Amino acid sequence: MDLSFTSEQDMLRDSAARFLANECPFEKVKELEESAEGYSADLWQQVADLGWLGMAFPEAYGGFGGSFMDLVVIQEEIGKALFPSPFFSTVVECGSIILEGGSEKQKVELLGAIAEGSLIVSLAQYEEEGSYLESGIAMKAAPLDDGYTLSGTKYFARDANIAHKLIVAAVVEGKGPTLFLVDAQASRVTATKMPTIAMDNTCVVELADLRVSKEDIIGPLGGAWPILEKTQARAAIAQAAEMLGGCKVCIAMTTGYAKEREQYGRVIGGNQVIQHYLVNMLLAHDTANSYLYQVASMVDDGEDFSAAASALKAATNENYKFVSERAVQIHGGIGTSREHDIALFYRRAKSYESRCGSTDLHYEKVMEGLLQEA
Amino acid sequence: MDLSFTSEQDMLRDSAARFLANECPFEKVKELEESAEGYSADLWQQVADLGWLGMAFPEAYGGFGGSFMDLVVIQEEIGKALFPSPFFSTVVECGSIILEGGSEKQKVELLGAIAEGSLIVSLAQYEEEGSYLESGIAMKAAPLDDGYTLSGTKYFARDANIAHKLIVAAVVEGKGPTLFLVDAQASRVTATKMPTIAMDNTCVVELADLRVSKEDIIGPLGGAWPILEKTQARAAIAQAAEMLGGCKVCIAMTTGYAKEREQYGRVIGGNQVIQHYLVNMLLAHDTANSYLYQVASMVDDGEDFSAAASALKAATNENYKFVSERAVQIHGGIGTSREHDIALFYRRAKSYESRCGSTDLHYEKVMEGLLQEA
Amino acid sequence: MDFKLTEEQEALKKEYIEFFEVEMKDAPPEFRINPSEALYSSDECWEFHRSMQKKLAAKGWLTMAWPEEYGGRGAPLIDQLLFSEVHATYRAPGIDGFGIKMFAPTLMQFANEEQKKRILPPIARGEVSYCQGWSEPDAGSDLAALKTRAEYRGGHYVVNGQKIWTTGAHRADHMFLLARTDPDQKRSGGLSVFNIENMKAPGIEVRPIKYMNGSHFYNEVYFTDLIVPEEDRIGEENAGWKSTRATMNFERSGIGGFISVRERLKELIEYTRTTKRDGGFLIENPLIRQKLAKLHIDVELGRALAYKVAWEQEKGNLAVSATLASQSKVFGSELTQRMANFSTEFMGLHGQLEASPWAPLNGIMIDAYQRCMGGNIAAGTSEIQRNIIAWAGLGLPRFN
Amino acid sequence: MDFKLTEEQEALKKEYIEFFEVEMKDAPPEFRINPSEALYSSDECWEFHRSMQKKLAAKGWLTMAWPEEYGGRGAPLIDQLLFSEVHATYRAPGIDGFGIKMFAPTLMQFANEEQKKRILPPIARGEVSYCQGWSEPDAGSDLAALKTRAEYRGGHYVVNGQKIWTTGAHRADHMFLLARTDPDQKRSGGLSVFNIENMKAPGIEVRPIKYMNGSHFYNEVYFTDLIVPEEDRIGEENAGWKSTRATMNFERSGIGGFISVRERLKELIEYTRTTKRDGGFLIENPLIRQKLAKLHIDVELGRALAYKVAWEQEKGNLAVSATLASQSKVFGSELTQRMANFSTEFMGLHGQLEASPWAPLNGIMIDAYQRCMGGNIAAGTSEIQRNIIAWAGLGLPRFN
Repeated sequence: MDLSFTSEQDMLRDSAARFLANECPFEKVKELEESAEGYSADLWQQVADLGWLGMAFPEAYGGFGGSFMDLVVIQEEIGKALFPSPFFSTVVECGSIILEGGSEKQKVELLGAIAEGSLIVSLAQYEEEGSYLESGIAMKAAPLDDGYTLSGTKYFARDANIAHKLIVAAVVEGKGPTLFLVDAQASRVTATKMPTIAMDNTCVVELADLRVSKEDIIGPLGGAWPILEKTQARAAIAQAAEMLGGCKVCIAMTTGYAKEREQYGRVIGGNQVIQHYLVNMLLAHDTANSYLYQVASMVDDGEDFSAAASALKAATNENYKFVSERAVQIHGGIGTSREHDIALFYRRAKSYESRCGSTDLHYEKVMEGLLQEA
Repeated sequence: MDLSFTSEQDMLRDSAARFLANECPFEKVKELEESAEGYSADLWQQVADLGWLGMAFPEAYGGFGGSFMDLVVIQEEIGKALFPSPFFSTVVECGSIILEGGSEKQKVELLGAIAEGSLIVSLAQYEEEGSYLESGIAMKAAPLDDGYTLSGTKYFARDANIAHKLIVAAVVEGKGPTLFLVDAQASRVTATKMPTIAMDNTCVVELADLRVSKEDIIGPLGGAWPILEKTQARAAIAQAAEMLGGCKVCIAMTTGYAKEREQYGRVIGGNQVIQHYLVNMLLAHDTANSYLYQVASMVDDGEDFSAAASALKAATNENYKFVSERAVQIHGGIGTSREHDIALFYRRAKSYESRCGSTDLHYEKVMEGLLQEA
Repeated sequence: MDFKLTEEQEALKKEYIEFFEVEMKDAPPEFRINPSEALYSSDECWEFHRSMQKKLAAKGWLTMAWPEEYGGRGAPLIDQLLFSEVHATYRAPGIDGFGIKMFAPTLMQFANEEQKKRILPPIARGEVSYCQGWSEPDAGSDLAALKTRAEYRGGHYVVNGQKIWTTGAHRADHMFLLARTDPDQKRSGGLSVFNIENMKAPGIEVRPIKYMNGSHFYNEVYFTDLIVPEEDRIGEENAGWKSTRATMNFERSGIGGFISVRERLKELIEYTRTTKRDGGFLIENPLIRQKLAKLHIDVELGRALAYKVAWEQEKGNLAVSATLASQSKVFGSELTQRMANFSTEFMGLHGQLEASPWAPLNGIMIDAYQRCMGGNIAAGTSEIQRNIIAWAGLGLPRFN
Repeated sequence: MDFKLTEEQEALKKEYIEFFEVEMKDAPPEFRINPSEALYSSDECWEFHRSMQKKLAAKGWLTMAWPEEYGGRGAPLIDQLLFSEVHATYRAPGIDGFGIKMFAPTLMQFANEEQKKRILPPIARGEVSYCQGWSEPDAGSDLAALKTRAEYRGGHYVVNGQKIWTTGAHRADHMFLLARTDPDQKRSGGLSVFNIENMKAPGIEVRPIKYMNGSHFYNEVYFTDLIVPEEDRIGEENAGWKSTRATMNFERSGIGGFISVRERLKELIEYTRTTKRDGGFLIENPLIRQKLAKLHIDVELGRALAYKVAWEQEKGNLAVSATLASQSKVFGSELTQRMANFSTEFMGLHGQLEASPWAPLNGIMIDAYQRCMGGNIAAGTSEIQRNIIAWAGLGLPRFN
């Protein structure tokens, strides 16, 4: 047992933190939030050059063969800086899907392009109802001589507005949900941003008789669900890492503010109630963060991590909301303003809780895991 | 609209408070908790003489024709003093059942005897599973020429060990659950105390081929449920009153302690965290207490109070637990000892939450009420 | 105890309902999201608010609980409460709370006759709109630390300094200002209250502060050599803290907040009854049912408390009602927060959506998720309210 | 990061499991309810505990993390943690925490050679049992306010005063006592630590304190002219506060508490799978399922934190591990409380039943509902722990 990071991971963390602090301060975050693109192509290329995008892909596919824990380190730093980018959609979600389900050819072509920074991919899974389940995938893939046509609307597709490719989940009659790789910039694809509390690139995507060739199917026909289930569990862990990074900064910023802001002739951090709020925030972070590393290790060790990923995400959903909410409260009026940075975390926390499955769904998965054990 | 008590109610409250403070201090409460009888026959006669037992019965049946609000006032004071007595089982539960479902003859005989203090009655409704529902009543009443025989076991019958009569719910084939008035001291009835956290007279009752004549049926054949449902909703309000009385004393005792107990050279009540605990306790009490009077008025005004009774009881379950728990916590070590009085409330709060339906059941009834409205 | 309405009250309530039923038909849709702040957000909303204000004044409802001598009709606070309930049910604007509920009672108690005659009638007629010049960057919870200076120069004062979190300053005609008239007196000594006659006067600059979601109701207000005539000082010089503390305690039953939650809860229940996910309606989910039930119960509890606040105030138990009002404020704002958090959670992916064709209930709940933080902080943070309850209500000692 | 056990650790763990599997078969049933307190409750339990203590010593497990020179084997704290996990899983007694985890490390750091040689070996051999003479009626959270007086009379001290909340004083052979040796020094100055050789000595009177549920593990201890030889003073005279503060920080990962909750949770789940109410098994109820899931998650989170505590301590980051240990203590005791409250709630009418034929899980949960309050209060209340975390961990200022 060794609960320390490797020195490589320490370096990775330091360099990521430094890069984001310099290149993407909170001013820049707000500017990007308010832009139509919602990300900076320039910064995206820079993080590609830093090796983040291919970090966790095998070397054979243009990556650096890093561990899942490495990805977790990057995600924590992204979460601390609130870096607006398609990292989660492209690397964490779609990268994993391609790695899990893609053909050799797809892996070589797509993962390499992702790692280079030249390919942004968006997952178009959800439909109008917002179901997280397999049964929520209802869009039909109509068979054609050498492929399929896709028609309909997908919802909550992240970064579809800036993506080069989409991975669309659609049902092949008699087979079931299947993953299709499509050109996001085709004329028959329209992505429209939905206004979310996170001010991010969450999109509605309309597909109008879009043709897909058989070669652009990822994984087996009807094989979408096992791939999505496994990669979404991984993504949930990575998302939790991002959220816990956010918690950490909320605590640091708020502790700092509480040590400086004076009312009634002394700093507000001298008030016992403020102290206990901060302690409860710390507890929320430190417990979940300790567990994060344990769960991330399960991924790297090849253990079954699905119930643990759900446990982590459910706890983190609650904890990030709690921590960011108290952070705003302790900041008082200034914390509620757009000018200040702390509410950025508060708004993200609410949005992120719905990613990779709802809290209730994760609780249920935890329970199912427990009952299987028992 | 008039949110003040009548002067008669103020007098009733003062006299009840004085009586209980003098005759049943917490020392006496602990002594009674530890006794086999769990009550004082002497005090019981005294409260009969004070008019508490017949307070809310019509004058025609030997009562004083008081309002439900009068009963609430007494219950609050009982809750403050933790007065161990069969008041709830005999007056609140069984008295209401007789009033609601009894024949003229039963009302005259039984309510008069209750009011005089000569009759203690226990409700034997629950069975092994502890279900609160109609379907939880499974004991069979086997027909006999001029009556029925009852056999089986009832659980959680309060004060059955000291009762003169039991009201037993049992199923008449083809008719459904029916209420039977039986002699609790018959040789075929055995009541055994179950050890509860409240150290009260909760009993298991065994009935062995007990004969009941038709005249001792309360209400129609198969008519137990409407009677029980309505009287249990009333009882839930009265129980909430008792619990809120307990909350009030917890807050007063704990505030007093916090003003006196010194640590680190000053009273612990000067600590902001202790202050906010006490404020949250006060909030829990004051909100529910305001609502209590509103709901009690609904009973007196003849409005449909069933969903409101559930709302009140659910909130009070949570609030009494919260208040009594924080009360012990603020008292620290001494609060956890049997010698001190504050944990008496903590133990009652847990026991009382299961009375007249569980919290979850009440939430569900509230929701059903809302959906009927909508 | 009697919770029933009198026949007169029932009739009044019916009249209120009929009025708002008609008048709110054409209200700008923003009022459905958050009426108390929508009025400041667009010219259209502001105009609607102003016209509603005049209509309410014409009906005599704006100031019904005021004494008759000041243009009210001395109605019991319970009647006022009934009006507030109906008003909140319809999410109507038209109440300038700063003027009617805060400044006017202060004037009645502390102003001289000339001031009462001059300042109160336009408020009663619904012709003017006030903002509250209290908080400063370094004087938030600790209001008495404020620094804005009003220097006496014979016949008038010269005001310099900065206010912040001034809701509606960009719309208001007037401000009631708390400023330091004696710089040698620290904290609550040396403060005075002023009626600022014209918010557009030279010497006043209003700068917007955007809320976290980008909307504009807060402002910074800068004073540079603003001239305020001596006759606009309310009460004695340097005695402003006393009247300010009284201002804090007027009409704070909080009933509007509870009614607002109740109305949103109705919409939420309707949403769960009509929204399907994974083969069933949301309302069939026991986890959702229970949480909705809990919210409903809290609304009922809060409403009962709000009635008690008004009742105690009516009976003249002002110390009791002030403490209860703090309880009502804390309970109400935290209830709003629970509702907003829970509802945007069970909406799943849709819960994050702001007002748009895809957003459930047009984004009311995600709006509330953001606005509720202002509710926990403005007009005394939940922490300050709890301190006040502990000190004034429970008699616990105050240490520094 | 690597959470996997080494082969040696896996083997050790297996050995622990095999041992307890056999040894706990005949344990008195009280240990299933609350092992850490059951040992004090009856002669039978106490005997079982003492015999287990010797067996663990014989195995070398009692003091595995002690340095070799004092009879330990210098095992890493993570190994100790593994042992504690298995030990807690079986709800086994046999660990005299006061002696092994608190007093012994203090001795190693502050005692002289003679004392170490004399006092440590019987502890390591599992032959003795300690109690902790710290709290007093007026010195609970504020330990430094203690008044028990140890007066030097040349060669020995004479002790007078009273201790309270002394767990197991009625069973223990010895006590480590904190007493005031210099009455002129206030608070933490002027205190010294003593090894009390014989709890049955004249001059010591132990009186039981009944817990709220009537059980007996707390005591009051009265000292009347108790003679304590000078050679039983540990460390410098009047320097006892320093070693006491160190004592507070030894081995507080809290792993045992989390394992205890985990095991109870397993039983609870089994209970819900096999208990029918209203036509279905309790486990089919979504409200119960979700709450069980939450408890499980908190166990996992707490366990991960406990590992981190041990790891930081092992790495010598004692300040960090001390703060984390306070976090672990708070999180663990409050988790126990949530479990006890929730489980006795969903048990319905049965939830109120104490150990009896009718009680679910023989009343473990209603017992826990009462004992958990002790957990929130003993060894530093949750409030004191949070203060410590705020001051030491977050660097927030301490005002009085």
